[in-house]
Amino acid sequence: MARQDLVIRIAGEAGEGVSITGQMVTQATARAGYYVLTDSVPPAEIKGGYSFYQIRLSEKRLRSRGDSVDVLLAFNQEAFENSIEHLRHGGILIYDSAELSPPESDRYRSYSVPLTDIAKNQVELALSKNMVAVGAVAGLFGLDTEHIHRLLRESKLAKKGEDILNKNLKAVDLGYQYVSERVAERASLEVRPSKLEGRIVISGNHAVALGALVAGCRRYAGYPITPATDIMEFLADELPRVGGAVVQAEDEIAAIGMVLGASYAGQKAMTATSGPGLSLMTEMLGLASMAEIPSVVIDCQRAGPSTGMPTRHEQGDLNLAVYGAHGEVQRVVLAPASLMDCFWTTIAAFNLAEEFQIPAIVLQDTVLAVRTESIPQPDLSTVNIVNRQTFAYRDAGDATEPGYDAASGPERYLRYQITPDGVSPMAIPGTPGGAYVATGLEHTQAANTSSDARNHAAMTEKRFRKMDGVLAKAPPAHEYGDPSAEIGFLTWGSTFGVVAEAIDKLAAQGIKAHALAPRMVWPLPTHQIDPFLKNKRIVIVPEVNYTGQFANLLKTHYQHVEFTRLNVYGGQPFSVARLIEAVVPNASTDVAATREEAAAHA
Amino acid sequence: MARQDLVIRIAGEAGEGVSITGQMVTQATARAGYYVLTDSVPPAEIKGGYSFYQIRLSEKRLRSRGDSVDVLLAFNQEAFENSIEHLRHGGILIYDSAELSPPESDRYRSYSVPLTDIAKNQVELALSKNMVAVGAVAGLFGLDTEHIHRLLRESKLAKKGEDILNKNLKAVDLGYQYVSERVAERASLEVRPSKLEGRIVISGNHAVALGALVAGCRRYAGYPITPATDIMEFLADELPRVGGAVVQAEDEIAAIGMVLGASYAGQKAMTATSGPGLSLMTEMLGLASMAEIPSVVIDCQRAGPSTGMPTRHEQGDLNLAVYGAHGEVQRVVLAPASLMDCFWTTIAAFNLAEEFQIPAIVLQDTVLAVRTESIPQPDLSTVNIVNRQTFAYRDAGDATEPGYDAASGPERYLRYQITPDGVSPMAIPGTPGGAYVATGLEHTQAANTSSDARNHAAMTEKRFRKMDGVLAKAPPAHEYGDPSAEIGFLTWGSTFGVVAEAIDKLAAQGIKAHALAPRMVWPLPTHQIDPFLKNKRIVIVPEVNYTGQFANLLKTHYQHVEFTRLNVYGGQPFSVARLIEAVVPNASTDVAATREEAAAHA
Amino acid sequence: MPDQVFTPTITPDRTVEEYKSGVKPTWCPGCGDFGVLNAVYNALRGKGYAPEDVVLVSGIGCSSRLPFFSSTYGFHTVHGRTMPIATGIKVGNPDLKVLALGGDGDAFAIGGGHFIHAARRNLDVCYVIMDNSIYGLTKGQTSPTSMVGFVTKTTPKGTPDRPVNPLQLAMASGATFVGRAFSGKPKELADLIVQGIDHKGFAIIDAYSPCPTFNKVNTFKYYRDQAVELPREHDASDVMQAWARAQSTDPVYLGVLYEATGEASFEDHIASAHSGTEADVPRVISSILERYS
Amino acid sequence: MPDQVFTPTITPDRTVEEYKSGVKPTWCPGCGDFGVLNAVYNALRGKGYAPEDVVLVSGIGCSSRLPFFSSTYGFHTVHGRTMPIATGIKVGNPDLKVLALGGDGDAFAIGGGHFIHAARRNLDVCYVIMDNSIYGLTKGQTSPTSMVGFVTKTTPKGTPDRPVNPLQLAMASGATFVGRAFSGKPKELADLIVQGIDHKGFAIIDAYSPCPTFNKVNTFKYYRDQAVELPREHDASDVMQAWARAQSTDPVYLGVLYEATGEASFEDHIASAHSGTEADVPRVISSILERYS
Ligand SMILES: Cc1ncc(C[n+]2csc(CCOP(=O)(O)OP(=O)(O)O)c2C)c(N)n1
Ligand SMILES: Cc1ncc(C[n+]2csc(CCOP(=O)(O)OP(=O)(O)O)c2C)c(N)n1
Ligand code: SF4
Ligand code: SF4
Ligand SMILES: [Mg+2]
Ligand SMILES: [Mg+2]
Repeated sequence: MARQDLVIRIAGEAGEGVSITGQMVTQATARAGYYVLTDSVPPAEIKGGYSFYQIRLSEKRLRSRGDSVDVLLAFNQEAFENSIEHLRHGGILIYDSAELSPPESDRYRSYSVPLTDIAKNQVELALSKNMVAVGAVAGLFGLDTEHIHRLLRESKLAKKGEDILNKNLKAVDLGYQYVSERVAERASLEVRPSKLEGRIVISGNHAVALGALVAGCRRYAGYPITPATDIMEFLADELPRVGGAVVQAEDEIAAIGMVLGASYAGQKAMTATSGPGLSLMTEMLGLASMAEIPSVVIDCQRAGPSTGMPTRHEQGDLNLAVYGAHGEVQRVVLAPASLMDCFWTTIAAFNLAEEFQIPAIVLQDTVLAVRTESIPQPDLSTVNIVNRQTFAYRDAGDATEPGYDAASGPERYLRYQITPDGVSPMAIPGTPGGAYVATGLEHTQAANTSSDARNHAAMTEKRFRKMDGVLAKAPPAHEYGDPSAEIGFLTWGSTFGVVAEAIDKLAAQGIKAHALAPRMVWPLPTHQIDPFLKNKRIVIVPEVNYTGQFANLLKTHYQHVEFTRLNVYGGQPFSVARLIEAVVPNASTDVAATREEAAAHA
Repeated sequence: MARQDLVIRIAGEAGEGVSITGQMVTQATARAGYYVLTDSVPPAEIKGGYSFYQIRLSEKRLRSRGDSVDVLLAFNQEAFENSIEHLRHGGILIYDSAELSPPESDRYRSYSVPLTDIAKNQVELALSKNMVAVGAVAGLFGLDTEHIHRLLRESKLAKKGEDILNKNLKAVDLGYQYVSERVAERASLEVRPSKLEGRIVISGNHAVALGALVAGCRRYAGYPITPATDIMEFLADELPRVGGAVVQAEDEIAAIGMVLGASYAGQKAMTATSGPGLSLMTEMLGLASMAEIPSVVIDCQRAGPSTGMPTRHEQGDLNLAVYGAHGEVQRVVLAPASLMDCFWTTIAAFNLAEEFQIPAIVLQDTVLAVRTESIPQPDLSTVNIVNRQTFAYRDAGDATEPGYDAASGPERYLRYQITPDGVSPMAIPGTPGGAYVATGLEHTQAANTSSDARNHAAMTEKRFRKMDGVLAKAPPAHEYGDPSAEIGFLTWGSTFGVVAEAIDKLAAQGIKAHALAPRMVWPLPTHQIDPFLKNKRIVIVPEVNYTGQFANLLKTHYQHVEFTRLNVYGGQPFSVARLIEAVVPNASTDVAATREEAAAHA
Repeated sequence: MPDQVFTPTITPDRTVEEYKSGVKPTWCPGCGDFGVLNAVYNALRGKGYAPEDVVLVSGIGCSSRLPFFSSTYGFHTVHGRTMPIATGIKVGNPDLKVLALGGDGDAFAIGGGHFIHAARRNLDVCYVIMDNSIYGLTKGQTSPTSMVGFVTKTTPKGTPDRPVNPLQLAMASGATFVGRAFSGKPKELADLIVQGIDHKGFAIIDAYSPCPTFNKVNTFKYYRDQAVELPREHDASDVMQAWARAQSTDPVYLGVLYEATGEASFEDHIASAHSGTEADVPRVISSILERYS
Repeated sequence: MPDQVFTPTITPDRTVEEYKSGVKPTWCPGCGDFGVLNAVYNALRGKGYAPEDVVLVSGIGCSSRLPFFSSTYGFHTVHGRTMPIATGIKVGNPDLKVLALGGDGDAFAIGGGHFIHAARRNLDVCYVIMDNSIYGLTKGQTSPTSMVGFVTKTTPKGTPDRPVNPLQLAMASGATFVGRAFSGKPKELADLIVQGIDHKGFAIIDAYSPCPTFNKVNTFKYYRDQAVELPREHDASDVMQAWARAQSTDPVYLGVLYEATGEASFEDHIASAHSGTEADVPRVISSILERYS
């Protein structure tokens, strides 16, 4: 009988080796029709040091990286030491015999594979070691090497000449052969591919960037920062192809400033950063709310505070995204809950920013940012694009016509007109009769400065009215599990995926549970949350942070609901086991809590 | 019978005239033994435009500027137009007949006083117009001009020669005489002075600066911004007198950076700013929490968002102060509720920052920043000064001695030692054996970088343990009114003063009410709030903002208390009337809601 | 929206009145900024731009209020961020005529970092700094161009900081047009602004604009005594001459100290990087999806 | 605490080992930063400072990790804020020996504004910029000192921005000591650091420190070919000569390009403003209370 899923971790020194091996296996696996989902340490800070690439494959849709590892491929001693406790009881260890000789253990079966040796002596190309590893991994679960061969032929390697290419193909085959001849448990590792077509294999950050492109983003300004930089890199390649532009700013304040400038000039624009950058954008984001400038910021949350642990995961920037402003501002905060969601939520962010002329912050997280997953190709025919309401010049001279009337002069254009929904048509520079001064000072409808109390009150109300519209346009929340369940998980971001798996596991134990993850975390989409809460006896709020930021946000609205906080804060995502434990304490699950989590439970 | 109190507003063009007149009257009034409390538009942005200086005097302690004006002195037409609706029914208008001729009205009695004319023709010194005004005001309520004369003799004027001084003295007398001969209502305006001694007349911002000096602050770095700049100006004069230093930084990021640097080097240091500056400090404040560096930031809240209304009042920065950080940080947020409190709360901020090695943010507000008040001279003998725990070199070579042992080498010093209370002794550069690297990266106890999950969890807990200590050291909350009352006002900042007056007024109507204003608004001093809430049927949370920031903070902790939000958001403080209305709807009080508030109620 | 393009309208016979917004300037009587405002009006009139094709970008400060007094578009940003927003506007729509304006504090204190980078990008923007060597709006503190020893309430013993040299700073950062002017000579200032606008690339004009209210040292009289036109023989294409004359404090020189012509602007670089237009979006998206499949 | 004062200990016969922390540098093999680290060790040894009297201040970047490898005190701040924190430390305790270190991105991109102001304050700090013309830590993007056309993943068509000239920027901002060095010549670099430390006032040293991993252009070989010592006749006191040689790109000059001696440092100004000490606190407070009564 084939397995449901398989988790393979390739571990070694940070650098190209681990990620090339991992990416190649991932691509080939996806080509072979598997669902595949990966996790890795984001591009390391400085070369060297421990790094891993974890691949989970299945016949069915996957939602998390998997609690424990079935097969560990260790390139060196440090990798072995750091990863071994993640290997499940009875798992398989493959290691490069030239680099390490791990102790025997009855916790796992180990196989030495002479990766270095095969590459050097049989392939006669030392650099092909990674391809021997790719072949070895393929051999373990019976991945047809033809998929790998084809990828190699399409790759940059092919340009390096017939000889190099052939050696690499040979390396794959030798690795495959070595493993298939020796690893006894092969049969137990077999996973059946699914037969789905039309999938793409993409990372969360690239899905964000693609979403931006589809949403109409044509200007990007940014300052490099882990783990956000690849969004900028993607767009630096793509935007010039459609007449757009990417600017590398001198810092994050400049980046968001350029976004506001470009948007003021009529473009859809965005920036991406992580916590330190978002902190620096605090003042400028206030200007965006006050001057009512559509703008999109992607915040790839990493573990904080301060510089923190730049390559680790945390859902720690919610407070800042919602509350990070002096005075009182209007913004929308969205959080994708899955890889596919990175694409759609980015589009939603642009649409909301445009329609309501506010900044939209997307709380990406490290898990999603660095995850690669095979997902169905998004159906672009269903994409809905919203553009801001603009002020248009009407030279009718007809005083009955609402809007601008050329004869009446520019006073007639009210940039910040008080409207029922708070939205005022925006004049784009170059539009005759629309001239106004965008400003962060409190202003009249005509955009002149004012310290008048009545005006300030009325303008504050106008701006806040937009939030009602935002709520009405909230993208649908994610739901999973049994709506009739009395146990509820109310969560956000990538944690939702782990929750969904936990719900499946609980269901297998006969325990019903139900999960909700609003994609709009601010303003609180109570119309989505209310029905969810209705029949719940227990509401667990799992998040990867210490203080329970989402739980606290919920409490400001729900005065009489008991929210049970569930937090891990070790810089690692939740495990499925941890969530199950929260419902069934001391449940003996078949998954071992990882070292990181064991620490983070406290 | 003498009046309880009198409210005088001097209104004119922004610039020296209004404030010199106002300040002179205030000083003289205080010298004469009155309680006096002022309000004014903070130093105007650009010269010109409407400006006022409002003086309230009484025999008893005052807590707010007064809802309506008894006597309005208008220097020009614009001042008249902007202020007249604040004059109470039956009030008195005094105006400079050379500048305006206001319409007659049965709402008030008006008197023309030829200020310009007297100065020019009788004193023969046009510049003495303000002194004529001072005399006129003195004449209204029978202030002994001797107090004014003495102030003039002590002032810079005295250095300008006998002639100039005498002309100014004469101007005062002529103004006094003119009014006393003509204003019929004089008797009704009389207020009895109190007989208290040992008072000082000081502004809220200067009280903050004095508090800092007393607390041991010896380094200040800042960037000018309304309404915080006079804190810097005060310290620029005083710190060099005690071997300290003030640095004008290039921006707010640099200012807080210099504060952290100076504190790292062993000094108590602070900066002051308002909202835009606090926004810019967001990233650096995260560093302060992570690297555990004592630091004090005064945020003189003004009306936002963005540049907003720089000279107007709002309690809008609470969210930012509490939640403004990526990742999760430890800080204390304090808010003075009275002028005297500006002094004591600043000292508390330094003490808490030092003891717990965290940033302390003081949420000053515009009302207090610009208020001048006669307060009892603070009793310095009761001041308690706390200094951080430092690491000291012990060359005993005695291994049983706890702490550093020279023979064991520098590894023995653990800068971020995990302790029961989370506080770890701090080595000051120059201390042998204490060398460590302060860092915003997550670190081990020995201050080396680490991305280990267990370490991050343990360090997060260590840092958060300090918050328990902070709570235990919370400065006492302000309380007012009848503890047995079922109606409670739970508020913060300068709003407390207005609440206290409202409670007195309610008591006079036979309605019992009770108020609490924690001076520590974060972490929430639940041990102070719990007993207050115990017997309350209604808990009103008045604050000068739109979203109810303090109310929301309370809700994250108090799940089962119904908080009734009460918000004004016109850039003006609460009026007493507005608060009474919240308890006794449609109560006909003897005070007229001001125009600003009428608007802001909405 | 991305396809909104237009051709700026040039009408040579405009009047200064067309550039006035009707909002009365709030500056103190005698403020140097009035002269700069008039020069801006005249420069725009001289160029014949339609007001709606022009964007005046400023920061925060007395000087930064200028856009409110003009009938053009404007962006009164936050303190010190004039350059990033001006950059965004130009990158957003390179056809707009963008003039940046603001104070010495805005440009060189809180905005100092952005100034360097706007210069090195060679953005096609003319930036007029209204330099009064003081923070006017906050009522008189030392600014980055204040002289050593300058006394204010925040520097009662005189500032210890050596003044920034705006012109040298611009040159060190790669600016391609560096000029100095004086509000007391508004005609020359207007001419210089026109030259700055005409220059392809980043043009910085440091315009002395006295603050009679708070700066009692750098007054109109001071600059009348101190400032002279560049000598005829000055060769603005010679960076060494430019540096030397920028170094001089007595006299200080007015005019174009430095100009490098023929350099590509930031906008040129962006345009040359384009390999397609909005029309290519469907094709580009398809090719991406293919790449990832 | 304010009265904690000490006299720095100078011991001439120290070894380099005393300045090592025991933490193994995490840099890639062949990184230029190793050479700078060694030069720092040697310079400190040359000065004979007690490690506890020295503070190494850095920002964020590969280079900014340097303090962790030293047995001195250190402050690894946040990205771009090296100068404000170094300023605070020196103002906090002027007796400390403060050496600032960090990357070109840290110093000139996000930190560009602070750099100008540290220079104009003439703070008595020596700032060694480990200049690899790339963002190393974030895996290879264009930096402010990258050459026009430099290709990275964020600038696939080559960067359009003209490089900042660190030396001219420092001079335009009033720095009093401006030098350049190369990690490939660690002995000369160590000497230069000693000179920078000995200089009273702000000393900036732009030290080429190649990043073999991400910058394939500005390699060790590149600088060996391109960089020469200043000619004997170079007069570092002549700002015009300094400017001219700083302008040169082929060759680039190593050594002290500019030094102005005898200028008051920021610390001097602060000390001279003092009219009392901690002992005067009670008196000063009394006099304030009197003034307000
Ligand atoms: C972030 C921030 N910091 C400080 C201020 C306060 N502020 C407003 S204008 C200004 C400086 C004004 O000087 P300058 O730029 O030279 O303009 P001027 O008023 O002299 O024309 C300052 C410090 C602010 N508005 N925002
Ligand atoms: C506020 C902020 N923005 C961005 C980053 C990401 N970041 C870290 S180091 C760095 C630049 C590194 O370049 P450089 O300063 O030249 O140092 P190098 O690594 O080359 O030595 C960047 C952009 C950050 N840590 N903080
Ligand atoms: S304060 Fe100075 S700069 Fe500001 S308006 Fe008045 S004169 Fe002009
Ligand atoms: S990435 Fe470059 S700068 Fe960073 S350690 Fe490696 S070689 Fe050095
Ligand atoms: Mg100025
Ligand atoms: Mg670098």
